[in-house]
Amino acid sequence: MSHEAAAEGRERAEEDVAAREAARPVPFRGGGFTHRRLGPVAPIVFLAIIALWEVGSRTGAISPVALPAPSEALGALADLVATGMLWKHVGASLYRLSLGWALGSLLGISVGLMIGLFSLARAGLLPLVSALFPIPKIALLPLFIIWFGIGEGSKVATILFGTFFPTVIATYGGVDNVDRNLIRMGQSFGLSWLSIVRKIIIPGAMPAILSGFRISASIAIVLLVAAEMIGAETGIGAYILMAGALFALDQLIAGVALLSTLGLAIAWLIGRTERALLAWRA
Amino acid sequence: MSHEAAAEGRERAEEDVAAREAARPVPFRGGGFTHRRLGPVAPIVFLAIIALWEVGSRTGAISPVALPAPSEALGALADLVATGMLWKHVGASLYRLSLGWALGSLLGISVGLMIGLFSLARAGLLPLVSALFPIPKIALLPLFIIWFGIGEGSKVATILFGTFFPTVIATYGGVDNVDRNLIRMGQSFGLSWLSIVRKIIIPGAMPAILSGFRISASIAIVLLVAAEMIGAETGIGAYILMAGALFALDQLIAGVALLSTLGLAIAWLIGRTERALLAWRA
Amino acid sequence: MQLILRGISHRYGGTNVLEDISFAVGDGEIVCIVGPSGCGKSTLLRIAGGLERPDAGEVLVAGTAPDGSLNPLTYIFQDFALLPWRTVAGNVSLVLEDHGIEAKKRRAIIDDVLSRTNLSDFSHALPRQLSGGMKQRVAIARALAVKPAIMLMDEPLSALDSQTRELLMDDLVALWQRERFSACYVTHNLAEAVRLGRRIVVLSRRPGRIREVVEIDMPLTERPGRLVELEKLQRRVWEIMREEAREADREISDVT
Amino acid sequence: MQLILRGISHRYGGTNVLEDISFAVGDGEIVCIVGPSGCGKSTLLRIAGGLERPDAGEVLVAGTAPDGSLNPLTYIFQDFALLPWRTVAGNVSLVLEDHGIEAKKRRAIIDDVLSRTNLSDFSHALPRQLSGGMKQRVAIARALAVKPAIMLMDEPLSALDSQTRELLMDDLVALWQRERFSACYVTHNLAEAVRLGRRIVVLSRRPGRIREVVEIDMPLTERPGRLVELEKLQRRVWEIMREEAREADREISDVT
Amino acid sequence: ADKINVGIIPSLTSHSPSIIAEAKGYFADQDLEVEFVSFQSAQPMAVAIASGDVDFGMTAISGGLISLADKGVIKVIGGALQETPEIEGQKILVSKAAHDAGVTSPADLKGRSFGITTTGSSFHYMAHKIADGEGFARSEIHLRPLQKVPAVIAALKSGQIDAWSIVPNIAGSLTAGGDVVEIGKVSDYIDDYQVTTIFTSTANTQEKPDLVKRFLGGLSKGMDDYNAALVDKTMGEDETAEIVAAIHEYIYADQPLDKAAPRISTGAMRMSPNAALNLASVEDQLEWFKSEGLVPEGVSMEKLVDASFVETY
Ligand SMILES: Nc1ncnc2c1ncn2[C@@H]1O[C@H](COP(=O)(O)OP(=O)(O)OP(=O)(O)O)[C@@H](O)[C@H]1O
Ligand SMILES: Nc1ncnc2c1ncn2[C@@H]1O[C@H](COP(=O)(O)OP(=O)(O)OP(=O)(O)O)[C@@H](O)[C@H]1O
Ligand SMILES: [Mg+2]
Ligand SMILES: [Mg+2]
Repeated sequence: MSHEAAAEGRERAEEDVAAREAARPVPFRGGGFTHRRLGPVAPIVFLAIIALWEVGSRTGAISPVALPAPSEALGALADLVATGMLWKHVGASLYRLSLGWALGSLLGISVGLMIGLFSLARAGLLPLVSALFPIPKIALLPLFIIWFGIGEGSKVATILFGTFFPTVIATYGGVDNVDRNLIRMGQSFGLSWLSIVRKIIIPGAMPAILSGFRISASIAIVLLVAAEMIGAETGIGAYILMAGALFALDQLIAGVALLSTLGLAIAWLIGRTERALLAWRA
Repeated sequence: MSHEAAAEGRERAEEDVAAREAARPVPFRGGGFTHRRLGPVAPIVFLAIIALWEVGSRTGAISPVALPAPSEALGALADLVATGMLWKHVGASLYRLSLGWALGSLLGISVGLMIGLFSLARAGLLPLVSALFPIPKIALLPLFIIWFGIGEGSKVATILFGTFFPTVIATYGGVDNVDRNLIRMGQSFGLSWLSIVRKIIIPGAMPAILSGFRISASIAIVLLVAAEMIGAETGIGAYILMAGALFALDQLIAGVALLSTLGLAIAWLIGRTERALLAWRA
Repeated sequence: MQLILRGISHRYGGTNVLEDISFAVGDGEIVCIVGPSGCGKSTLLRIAGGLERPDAGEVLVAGTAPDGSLNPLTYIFQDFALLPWRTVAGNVSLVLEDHGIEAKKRRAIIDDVLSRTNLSDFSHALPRQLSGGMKQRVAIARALAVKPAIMLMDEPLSALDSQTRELLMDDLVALWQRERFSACYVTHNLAEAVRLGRRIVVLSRRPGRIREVVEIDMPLTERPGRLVELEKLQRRVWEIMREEAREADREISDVT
Repeated sequence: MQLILRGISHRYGGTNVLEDISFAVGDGEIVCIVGPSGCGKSTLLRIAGGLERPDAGEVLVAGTAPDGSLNPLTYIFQDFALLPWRTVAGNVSLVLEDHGIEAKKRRAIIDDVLSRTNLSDFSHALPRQLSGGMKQRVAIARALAVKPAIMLMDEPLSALDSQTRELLMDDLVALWQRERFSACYVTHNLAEAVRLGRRIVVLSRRPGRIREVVEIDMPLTERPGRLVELEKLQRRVWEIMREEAREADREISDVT
Repeated sequence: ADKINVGIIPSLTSHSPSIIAEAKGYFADQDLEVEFVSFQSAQPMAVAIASGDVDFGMTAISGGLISLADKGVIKVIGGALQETPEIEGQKILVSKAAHDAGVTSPADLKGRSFGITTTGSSFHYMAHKIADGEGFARSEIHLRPLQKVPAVIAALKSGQIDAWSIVPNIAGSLTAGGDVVEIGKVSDYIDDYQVTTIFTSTANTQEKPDLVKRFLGGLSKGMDDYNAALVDKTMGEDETAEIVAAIHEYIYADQPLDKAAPRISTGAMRMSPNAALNLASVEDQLEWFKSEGLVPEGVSMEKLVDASFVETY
């Protein structure tokens, strides 16, 4: 039955076409605005940039005073590996980073949620955040020493402060953007306040929070250098500072490359998390 | 007619109540999760903190080596006003700030849109952003001097780089979060690609972009200090650096207070913009 | 349980939306609300459900909810209000999780309401993968899951084909037969209204006032067999609304 | 203009949604599509509008759009798809802005379509301030504004009360009389289908196949006067869908 | 043994003596257990000493140091780097571009830009001393604060500042590159310049004078070794290499020894024997700070220096 109908339909369609002027396909308008995963574009881009740079350095187009060749930086990196210092530096930095970032994010999300949820917190805390965020941590280094000492405390605190504020802002921005209809729905079903926050507001703010994580993680890495200005013997930041102090550009670039790699690794992790947690988006 | 009906309805309602057990009001469940504008909470909070701090300093609970009393900082500020240096410092910093931030934001939004819109840009540029964002600007100061000189160039460039990356991330995060249905609608009406971007994607990403502005503006202020490390004689950052070098804590705190005020002013401006541009949200 | 509305008035900014609405939904009664688009039906229902505070008047409930009712006053939203990040089963589960039901029992409830709404195959689908009608069915399944004592339904069947609508309406009637919940049913389908309503409250154009209340004293079970009588009632409601529209038109032409 | 669908098949992930659908919408013809919830009607319409690429088959248009048609193939979305940051007037304006119409003329068009959909009072309201039915009317107004040659309507009247629906349907018929656009009209209201359709395509349950095509050779203008005949047709369509449901039920009980 | 923390800056060879003293067991002889703490610059080191996190440090006399002394939390207790006529001292350098433009002697620095790290740093002091010596107004030498030594180097090499003054080992590697030219010596403008000093917290000087004495005792031996090995070069080759290797544990540690060794050993400046302190030079510096308004008027030598531990002159 349904087959007959289909056949009938098709016949009519053919007729129509034959009878009148030539038919043309409906143009496809729905494309774009989605993301295909392309092949290894990123590695190609990186390799191309590095190759260009190397060529520039070799031919003298890039002065060695302005920028050492990547191969030299690679040499410095090789030295690091050979002396076994790489793991010491990376290990020390990772420890400070993960501790500072985790604490800063945790506190930041909490305060951000409070600002997003309570009018009083918003009125009282938001201006405080706006006033404290722009305070440069480097300028306060002397005070940090007095407040937190010269041990791991001041290093973790530097990173903590650096990640705390952007996380607060990203989180409350995300909370503000949660669909109010969904919250009303939760209330109508008598969900507890905590359930609404946990099951509706936090997932709804998650895209913004994760986007904030990308920013705060990068800031945390940037602040490694500031953090390791004080009494650090190991750590990528200390290594970079040392290299800078000696104007050893190859080491400087090697250290910066380490930070970049760290940044890439964290971005990749956040990307994975996004794909896992935000799979519900188109 | 309708009045009669209403009266009838009311009678029935009364009857019902009288006949059966006592009625109780339906509990209101729709409250919360919106923002009332409270009175002057923020000024009170600020004044309370400053008062506490002053008392702490006076009584010696806070050592003058750890933190000078706010009144001392106020004295330093008064000195600045009296010598007329305040406007020189603020003016120089504001110029660098506005130029660097405006350029960084503009570039950041453009690149963020590209990453949000084109798969190729996402594959090629996003890893680059993730790799370059965590590079600490302070570590590269010597190179910045060689690349951009010690004039205004390197200062503006420092702020530009600092604001560029967070803006990119906030923007593309916002683009990713735009409702795909709305885009399909635009396409179905044959809107040009540019119209869809301008009228659907950018307004849809606006909450995220503005939230990103809050972050990038604060970062720009933080970077003032880094920017003015290089050969600056005026500017709030230079003033703070000088105070730090001389361990003149009153001046240091006065300078930091100036940055905070700047941060508050910018946050207030962004808040106004948000209220104007995002009035469509509940 | 009974729901009593007394002298409800409400305004949004400058526009008067509801004016002095009073009626009661008796124990186990279904009251249908009909009225032109934008007259304030959804607003009235939100007020009745305690989701919005009326400018004047009060909403009361009387009686006790039957055993096992997790959320006595339950809402079915016109725009579905599904969490886009939860699957169909997860969206139903959401409203059960706060009640300390053990996981196995919860799963059983979910399976039951999903099969009743013909969604069993889609329990793991996300809202964006559903058709409009399927979303509406999820919203209904979610409401059924909490065994409400009073249901507030805002056009719960509007996105469904007649076939599915018929099925779900039968399901609703059967459920009502068993559980005798009370309901406030907003609809723009007069056939539905006369099929389900013990009373039909006809609202006027904005500002919504009660234009008339039509009583239908016929047991629900008998209604499928007495279609002719219902048809007459339906036509009567239709006439009232038509008259209202004519009056309104007159008003408009008076003004312009 | 004519719209021709040839052998359309489509699947989402593992589920077959559409299978070998072919039919044509002639010049100035209204073809209604009915079928159970989730059978693929919206998907089919999206494919017809070029918003989604079918896995197999092709969609063609023939003929030329009449003068002044800004967007020959125009869509009315089931979920309205209004921009929340634009007012009602702004949402309509959106689809006109790309066509270089001078501001005064644009305003005139907007005023016209808003008054036709009874929204003039709300031209400055934001979507969140509108009732469900009003949102749907904005979506209709927006579609009317571009003077489409072929309309693809996905349950355009589902959220409206019968009163308003009647009005807008009359408006649609009048418009059709004047402009003779072609239309593909998805609905779950069989009365609407027999009232508007030159042909009614009945789809089967998922995977959607054409179950039957019912032809109605009666001019639209005559239909309000020949309700009894229409009623018979409506019952016939209803029977087809019922049969389909019964078959499906049999299948299910075979499996379980 | 008493545990003490000693601050060092791992990019400055002038911190070598304490490292030598530790490596050779001179501190152990004094019953001290030393822990080194790295800093990137002198300022945070001074703060850490004020806060009690670190016990001893070495640095040039800077505005920050005086300011902390004024608050009564730290004291200068001895001298370290000392300019002496027979040993190469700090050099005045100009960029190639400036040299080509005619800046060939310090007298030509009038109207030129001069790199300094921060306001109130030793570079600032030297620049003004040159101006004073050449008889032009201090304001006619344009100071460019660049925060860090490498930043100044970068600016000088790329010709963005005209002049700078720096210790001989850095000056040597700069002039070797050809981008920078030496035009004079700082010692021509400052007599017996006490370049760096040893300092500790006031609490230590008052509560543990014995500890301070023992530290200075150990350190003096390290300084003697440093002078013998690297300044006077009177020590045997093997022993010198041993000392260089010990220094390399902390200084230039991130470079291989063969690269670091020449940088450690060339251009070393004399350590003041027995950590003797040149009070005259210190006073001159303090007066200069006051005259520039960089430190409060009320700071006195008594507040800055505790002269009870070492010889002074
Ligand atoms: N993006 C998607 N991903 C996966 N499955 C989808 C997607 N969109 C639709 N579907 C599935 O395709 C089928 C048909 O959906 P469609 O929206 O076309 O149905 P419909 O006939 O319009 O139903 P209704 O009358 O309820 O609106 C449904 O089973 C749905 O689950
Ligand atoms: N948040 C709001 N702010 C301002 N006006 C609102 C708001 N919500 C609703 N309104 C207005 O209140 C009136 C009634 O809206 P409501 O949604 O109750 O209508 P309704 O009877 O449910 O209509 P429909 O049948 O179309 O769903 C409308 O005119 C609408 O514009
Ligand atoms: Mg409504
Ligand atoms: Mg559909």
